Amino acid sequence: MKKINAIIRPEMLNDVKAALAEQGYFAMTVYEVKGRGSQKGICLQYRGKKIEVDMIPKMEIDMVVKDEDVRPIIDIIRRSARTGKFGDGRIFVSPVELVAAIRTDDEITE
Amino acid sequence: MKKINAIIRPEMLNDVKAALAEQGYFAMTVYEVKGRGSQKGICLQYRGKKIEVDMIPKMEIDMVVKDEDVRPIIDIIRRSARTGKFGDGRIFVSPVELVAAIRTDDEITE
Amino acid sequence: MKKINAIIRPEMLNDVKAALAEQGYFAMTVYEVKGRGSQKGICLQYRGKKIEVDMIPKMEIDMVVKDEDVRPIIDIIRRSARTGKFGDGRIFVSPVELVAAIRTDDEITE
Amino acid sequence: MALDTGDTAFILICTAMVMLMTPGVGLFYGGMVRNKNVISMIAMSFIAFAIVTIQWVTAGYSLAFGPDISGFIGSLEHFGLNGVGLDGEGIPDMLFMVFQLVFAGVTLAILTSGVAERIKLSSFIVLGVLWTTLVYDPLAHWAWGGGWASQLGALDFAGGTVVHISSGFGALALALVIGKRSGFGKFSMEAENVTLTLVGGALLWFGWFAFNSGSALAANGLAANAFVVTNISAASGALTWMLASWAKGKPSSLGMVSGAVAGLVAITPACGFVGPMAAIVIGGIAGVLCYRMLLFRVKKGLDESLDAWAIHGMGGLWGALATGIFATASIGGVNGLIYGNVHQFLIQALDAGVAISYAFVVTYILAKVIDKTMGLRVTETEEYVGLDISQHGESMNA
Amino acid sequence: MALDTGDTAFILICTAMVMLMTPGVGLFYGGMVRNKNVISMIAMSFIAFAIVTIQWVTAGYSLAFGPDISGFIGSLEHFGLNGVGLDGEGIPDMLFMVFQLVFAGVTLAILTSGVAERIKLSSFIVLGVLWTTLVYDPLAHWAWGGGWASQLGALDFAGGTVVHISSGFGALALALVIGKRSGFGKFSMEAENVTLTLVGGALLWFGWFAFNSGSALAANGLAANAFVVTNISAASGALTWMLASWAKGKPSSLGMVSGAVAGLVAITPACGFVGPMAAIVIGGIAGVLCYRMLLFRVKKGLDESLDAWAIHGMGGLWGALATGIFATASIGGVNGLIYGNVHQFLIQALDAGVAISYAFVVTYILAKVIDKTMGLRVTETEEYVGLDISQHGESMNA
Amino acid sequence: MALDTGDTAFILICTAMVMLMTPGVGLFYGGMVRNKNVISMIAMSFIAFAIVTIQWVTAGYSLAFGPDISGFIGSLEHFGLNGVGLDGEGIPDMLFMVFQLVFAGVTLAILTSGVAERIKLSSFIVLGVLWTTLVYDPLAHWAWGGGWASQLGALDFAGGTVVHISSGFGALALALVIGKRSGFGKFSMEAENVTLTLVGGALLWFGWFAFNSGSALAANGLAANAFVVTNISAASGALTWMLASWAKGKPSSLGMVSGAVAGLVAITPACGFVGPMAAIVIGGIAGVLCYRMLLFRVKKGLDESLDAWAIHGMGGLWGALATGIFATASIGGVNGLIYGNVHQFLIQALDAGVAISYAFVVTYILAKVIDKTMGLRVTETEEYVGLDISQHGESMNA
Ligand SMILES: Nc1ncnc2c1ncn2[C@@H]1O[C@H](COP(=O)(O)OP(=O)(O)O)[C@@H](O)[C@H]1O
Ligand SMILES: Nc1ncnc2c1ncn2[C@@H]1O[C@H](COP(=O)(O)OP(=O)(O)O)[C@@H](O)[C@H]1O
Ligand SMILES: Nc1ncnc2c1ncn2[C@@H]1O[C@H](COP(=O)(O)OP(=O)(O)O)[C@@H](O)[C@H]1O
Repeated sequence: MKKINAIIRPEMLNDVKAALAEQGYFAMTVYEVKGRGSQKGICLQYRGKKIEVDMIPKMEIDMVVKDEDVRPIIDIIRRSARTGKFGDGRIFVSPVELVAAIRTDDEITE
Repeated sequence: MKKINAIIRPEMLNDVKAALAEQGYFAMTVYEVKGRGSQKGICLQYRGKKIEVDMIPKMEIDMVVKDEDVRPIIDIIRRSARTGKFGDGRIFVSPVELVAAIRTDDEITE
Repeated sequence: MKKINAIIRPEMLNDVKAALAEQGYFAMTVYEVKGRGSQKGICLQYRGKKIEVDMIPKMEIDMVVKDEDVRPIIDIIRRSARTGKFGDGRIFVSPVELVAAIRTDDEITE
Repeated sequence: MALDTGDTAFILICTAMVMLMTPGVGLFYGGMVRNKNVISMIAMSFIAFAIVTIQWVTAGYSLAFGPDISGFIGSLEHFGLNGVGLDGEGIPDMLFMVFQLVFAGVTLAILTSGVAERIKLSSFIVLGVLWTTLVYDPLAHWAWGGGWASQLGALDFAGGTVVHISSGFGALALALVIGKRSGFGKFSMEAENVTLTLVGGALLWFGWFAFNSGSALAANGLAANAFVVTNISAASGALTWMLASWAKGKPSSLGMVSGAVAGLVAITPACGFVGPMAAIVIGGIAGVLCYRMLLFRVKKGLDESLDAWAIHGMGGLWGALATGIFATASIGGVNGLIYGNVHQFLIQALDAGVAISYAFVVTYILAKVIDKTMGLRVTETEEYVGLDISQHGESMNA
Repeated sequence: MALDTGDTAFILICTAMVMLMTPGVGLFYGGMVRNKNVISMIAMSFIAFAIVTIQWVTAGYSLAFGPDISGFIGSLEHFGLNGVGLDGEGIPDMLFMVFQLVFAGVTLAILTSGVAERIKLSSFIVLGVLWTTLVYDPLAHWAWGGGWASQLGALDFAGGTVVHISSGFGALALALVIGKRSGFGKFSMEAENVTLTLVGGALLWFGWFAFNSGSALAANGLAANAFVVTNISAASGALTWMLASWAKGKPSSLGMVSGAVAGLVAITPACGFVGPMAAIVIGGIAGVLCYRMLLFRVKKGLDESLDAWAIHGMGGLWGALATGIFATASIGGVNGLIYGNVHQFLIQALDAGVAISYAFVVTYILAKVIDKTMGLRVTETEEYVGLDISQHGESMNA
Repeated sequence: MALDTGDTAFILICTAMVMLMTPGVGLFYGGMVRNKNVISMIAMSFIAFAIVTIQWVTAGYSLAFGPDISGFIGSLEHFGLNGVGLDGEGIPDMLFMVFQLVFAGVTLAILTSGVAERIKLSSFIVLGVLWTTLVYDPLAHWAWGGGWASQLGALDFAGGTVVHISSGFGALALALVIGKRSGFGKFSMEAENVTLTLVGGALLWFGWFAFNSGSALAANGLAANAFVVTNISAASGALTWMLASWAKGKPSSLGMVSGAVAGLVAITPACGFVGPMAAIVIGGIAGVLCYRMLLFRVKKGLDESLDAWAIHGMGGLWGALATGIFATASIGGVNGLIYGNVHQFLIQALDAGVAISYAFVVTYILAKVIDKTMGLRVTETEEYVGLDISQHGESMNA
C-alpha cells in the first residue's frame, strides 16, 4: 500500500474529487494547509516594493491506495488540478505498511 | 519507529485519548480533517432524491511510536473508537526513520 | 527523498521560516495541529488541584527534501524553534518514494 | 388622552430593540451547539420571528388582546388587524400591536432550546404556529388581555409568566418528547463558539431594556425604574452565577452570561413593582438558583439542551414569586410579602402554577401529536451530519 | 411649529439605527464572500460611510436638498452645511440633514455587491465619491428635495427608488464593467461564513425599522404604520423565498434571510401608503420575485456577485410599482391601482423607469472612465491572494 | 419643569445604546488579541459592566453626584440610591443615574487594554471595584458633579477627560506595572480576528451617538449638533488614519476603524461646543495624531497592548484641548481660542493635565498594591496556555 499526499489549489478540490470518483476512487482524507513552493510564494508589487505573500492556502488530499493504483491516481489528480500556473501543487508518494479498519478487524499489510 | 495515522470520529477523541493514556501512551498530534471512505460518505434521502454528503468531519491522530507499540495501540484505538457503524475510520502505519527532539539534541533512529 | 514533519510552537513559525529561507529552503506545507508530548501536556495548578491542559496548539511543518538536505534542515529547525522549555516539539523523518509536480510532468523518484 | 410623541418614539424604538432579541437568542444558542448546527440554530430564530409575525397580524393579536371570552381567550374581532388603528391613547394602537408581536416572536425562539440539534425544520414550523396559537396567545390574554389572571390581580410587568415560564417549561416538555441528542451523556457536547454566545448575550441585555422598560408603554418614571432594576438584576445574576461556579472550578464566561440572562428573566415580571435594592437580591438569587437548576438538569440526564427550562422556566418562576415578595406600593401601587401582603404572593404562586401546568401539558400534547403525525425529529444520519447540512444544505466554511 | 422632543428623540435614534445598517451590509456581504475577502467587504462598508459623511456635509446635502434647479439638482446654497440650523419644524434641520446622510451612506455600501472580491480600494474610494455625487444626490433630489419626481407626485416613502433601485442597477452596471471574478462559473464560490451573514441580516432588519418608520420624520401613527408593514413584509418575504427554494431543494438560511431583505426593500417606498394586509402580499411577491431574479442572474452567467441587482434593484422596482398598486388614501392620502387610480401607477412606473436608466447609465459611464484611467480592478494575482491581504495587508487568523 | 416624555424617551434609549458599547469594547479588543484570549477579553467587558453596576448603585453614584465635598468628591448622601427618585427635571433622576452608570461601565472596559492577555481574573475584579471608586468617581465628580473642574469652567461635554483620559492613561500605568506579554517584541502578536474588531467598532460607533448626543440630556438642537459632529469626526478620523498609514504600506482596516474611534474620542468633550466644520478638523487631526502615538508606543517597546493610551488617552487629551480651541458660543455658549478666548484653552489644558496626572498616579499605585498583595498577573504557564482556558476553563472550538 502507498500513501499519496496531494497538495492542490483549494478551488480545484471539487473537480479533483469528481474526477477521482469517476474512476472509482472514493476514499480520501482532506484538510486545509498553507504552503509555499520553490517560488517562495506569491509576489505582489506595491509601489516598487515587492511584498511576498509566502503562505498560500492549499488543500491537502491524503489517499492510501494499492500500489497499482498510484499511477492512475497521480494522472487523474494532475489532469483535474492543473491550471498550468505556478502554485498548482505537488504529489508525494510514500510507503504504508499496514491499513487497519476501525469498524471491523480487517487489516491489509503490503 | 513507526508512524500511526488514525482517522476517527471527532466525538470519540476523548475516549481514545483516555484509553491510550491509561496504557501510558501520551504523545500524539491531532488535527481536524474531513473525509470519505469507500462508502462515498453519507447518503441523505431527500424526497426520493439521494443527497451525498461526501466530506464528513473526522479527527486525525498521528503518533510516532516504537515498533513493538504499534499492535497494542491499534487495539486500543479500535476498542475505544469503534461504534460498529460505517464511518468509524481507519488506521495507517508507515515507517519513520528518525525522530529528533527540538528541545534537546536527542535523536532516535530505527 | 525524505519527508520531514516538524511539530513546533506556533509562535516560532516565522523564525523557523526565515531561518530556513536564509539557507535556501523555501518549499513547505504548514498546518495547525494540537498535541501533547510525553509530559502529557501542560499542568495548571488550581487550588491544590491539578488541571491538565492536554492538547496544546502547535504548528506542523511538512517538507519533502533531498536526502542530503535532511541533516541541515533538522539543525536549522532545532536552532530556530528551540526555547529550551518543555513543548518545543519534535521532528520526524520518513521515506518518500516519488515526488510529482502538478503543473508540469516532472517527477523525482528516490 | 391623545398620542404622545415621546411615548410613541419610545415604544417604536423599544419594539425594534426587542425584535433584535430574537436573532440575539439565535446567536446566544448558536454558540452553544456544535458547529454543524449553528446555522440551524440561528435560522430557527429568524423563522420563528417570521411565522409569529404572520400568525400575530392575522389571528394571534386578536386571540390575545381581542375582547375577552370567559377569561380564557380573546375573540377574533381584530382578525387581520381589523379595527386596529393608527391613533390611540399615548401610543397608536397599531404600535401596541407590534410591540406585543415582538414579544411573541422571541418567546418562540427561546423554545428552540429543547429541540436543539435534532428537530426537523418542517415540524418546527408547524409546531411554531400551533404553539404560539395554543400556548402563547392564551397566556398573553390571561396576563395582559383581560383574562382571568389579570382579573385576579396577578402581576407580570413584562412577561415573566407569559414569555419565560411558557417557553421554559414548554422547552422541557419538548425535550421529553423529542428525546436526547444521540450521544448525549456519552461524549462531550460543549459550546463550540463562546464568542457568538457572548455576542448574543450582549444583544439580549441590550434588548431587554426595551422589553422591560418599554412595558411601561410610556417614557416616564416607571420606565426608568424598570430600566434600572433590569440592569441591576442582570449584573447581580452575572456575578452570583460566576461566583457560585467559581467555588466549583473555573468561572466560565458562559456561566457569567447565563447568570445575566437569569437575572434578566427574574426581574422581568417584577420590574414595574420593585426598587433597586430588591433587584440586587432578585438577580442575585436568580443567578445561584438557575445555576443549581442547570446542575440538577444535567445530573438527571435531561437533555433540555440549552437550558431554557433552568434559566427561563425556573428564573421566570422565581421572578413571579419575587414580584409577590418584593413589590412595593411606592413604585407599582401594590405591596408584596415583605410589606405584609400575603395575598399578592399567593396570587403570584397560583398564576405561575397554572401557567407552568398549562404550558407544560399543552406543549407536551402538541409535541406528541406532531411526533406521531409528521415526526418531530430528523433521522439519526441527518442528526449525525448536522442540521445545517441536512435541513438547510449549508455549512460554515462550506 | 417648533421642535418636538418626541419627534426629535425618535429621529435621533433612528439615525443611529440606520447608520448601523451600513456595517450591517458589510457583515451581510462579508459572510457571502470567500474568507480571503471578508475583511475587504466589511471595511468597504465603513469606508463608504466615512467618505459619504464628508461628501454629504460639504456638497452632497446641498445638492440633494438645496433650492431646486430645474427639477434636477439642488443648488450649493447649503455648501458646508451653511444655513443648516439647530432648530426646525418638529425636528432640528441639522437632524434632518444627518438622517439623510445615513441613507446615502448605506446606499453606497449596497453598491459594493457588484465589485465584490475584485475592486481596487483606491478606485472604490474615487468611485464612491463620484457615484454619490452624480447618482445618489440627484435621485435624492428628484424624490425628496423638490425635484421633478416629487413635483410629478411620484411616491417613495423611504427610498425604494433613491436607495434600492439606484444601488441595485448601479451594482449591475459595475459588474458589467469590472467583469466576472476569475474562476466564476468554473468553481464554487459559496458563502463561507453564513453566521456572519445572518448577523448582518439581523442588523439590517433592526435598522430598517428606523429607515422606514423614521421616514415619517415624526413619532406618530404613520411611523407606526410604516413600522408594522415593514416587519410584515420582511417576514412574508423570508417565508416565500424559503418556500420557493424549498420546492427545489433544501431551504437555505441564506435564502430565508435574503427573502427578508427582499421584503424590506419592496416595502420601503410603500410603507407610508399601504396597510398590513397589502404588506403580506408585497413582501410575499418580493420574496419569490427576487429569488427568481437571482436564479435568472446566475443562469445568465452574470457575476453581480452578491445580488444587489436581484434583491435591491428588482425588489425596489417591484416596491415602486406596488406602491402605485396598493396605496390607500386612508393611510398616506393617495390611492393606488386597486382603488382605481391608474394615474398613480403610471407615475410610479415612469419614476422607476427613469431612475433605472439614469442609475444604470451614469454608473456604467463612471465605471468605464475610472477603469480606463486608474483601473477598477486588482491584478489577477492580487485577486487570487484575496483583497484582505492585497488591499489591506491583513487576514483572518493572520 | 416637569418630566418631558421626548427627553425621557431619548435618554432611556441612549442609556441602552451606551450599555451596548461595553461589550462593543470587548469585541473590539477581542478581535485584536490571540485567539486563546478572546473569550477572556470579551468576558472582562461584561464583568466590568456588572461590577460597576453594583458599585454605582451602592456608593459610586453618590460619590460622583452626591453633594460636593471640597470640590473633590460627592458625599454618600445617595448611598444605595437613597433619595434618587422617579421624577425630575426633564428626565427622571433615576434615569440620569443609570445614564451615568453606563459611562462608568464602558470606562472600566476600555482600561482592560493595558492588561490584555495576562491579568488574573480575580485581580481584575478587585482592581475594577477600586479603580472605579478611586479614579472614575472623583473624575466624574470634578467634571459633572459640581467638583473643582466644573467650578473652574472646564468643558467636557460627554467625557473626554472623565472617560477617555482616565482610562487611556490608566491603561498605560497598568501596562507599566504588569509588564509586557511574554514574547512581546520577539514574535508577532497580530490581531487574529479582524472581523470581530470591526463588529465591535460598528457597535462603538453606533453607541457613541447616544454617548455624545445623549449627554445633552434632552432631545433638542444641541443633541442634534452633538450627533452630527460625532459622526463627522469619526469619519474624518477613519479617513486620515487610513491615509496616513497608506503612505507607509497597505491601509489596514484595523487602522481605519481605530481612526474612527480616535475621531470619536476626540470629539467627545467638544461635541456640545463645536460645529461641523471644526469636527472635520478635530477628527482628522485625531486620526493622524493617534496613529503616530501608536507608532511611538510600539517603537518604545511599550506593551500597552490594545492602544487605549494612544487612542483614548492621547485622543482624549487632544479633544480636551480642541474644545478649548474650537468652541463657539453660538453652539454651547462658550468661545475657544480661535475666537480669542485664551482663558478657556488654559482651563482645558489645566483640567486635562490634572486628570492625566491623577489617573496615572492613582492607577499606578493601585496596580502596585494589588500586584504586591494578590498578584496582578497570571503565571507564565497560564499565560502560555491562554486566559480562556486558564481563567475561564473555556476555549473557542473546545
Ligand atoms: N518540497 C515540498 N515540501 C512540502 N510541501 C511542498 C513542497 N513543494 C511544494 N509544496 C506544497 O505545494 C504547494 C504548491 O507548490 P508549487 O506548485 O511548487 O508552488 P509554487 O508554484 O508557489 O512554488 C506549496 O504551497 C506547498 O504547500
Ligand atoms: N484509503 C483511504 N485513504 C485515506 N483516507 C481514508 C481512506 N479510507 C478511509 N479514509 C478516511 O477514514 C474515514 C472513515 O473511513 P470509513 O470508516 O471507511 O468511512 P465510511 O464508512 O464512511 O466509508 C474517511 O472519512 C476518510 O477520512
Ligand atoms: N511521539 C509523538 N507522536 C506524535 N506527535 C508527537 C510525539 N511526541 C511529540 N509530539 C508532538 O510534539 C509536540 C511537542 O512535543 P514535546 O516537545 O515532547 O512536548 P512536551 O514537552 O509537552 O511533552 C506535542 O504537542 C505533539 O504534538
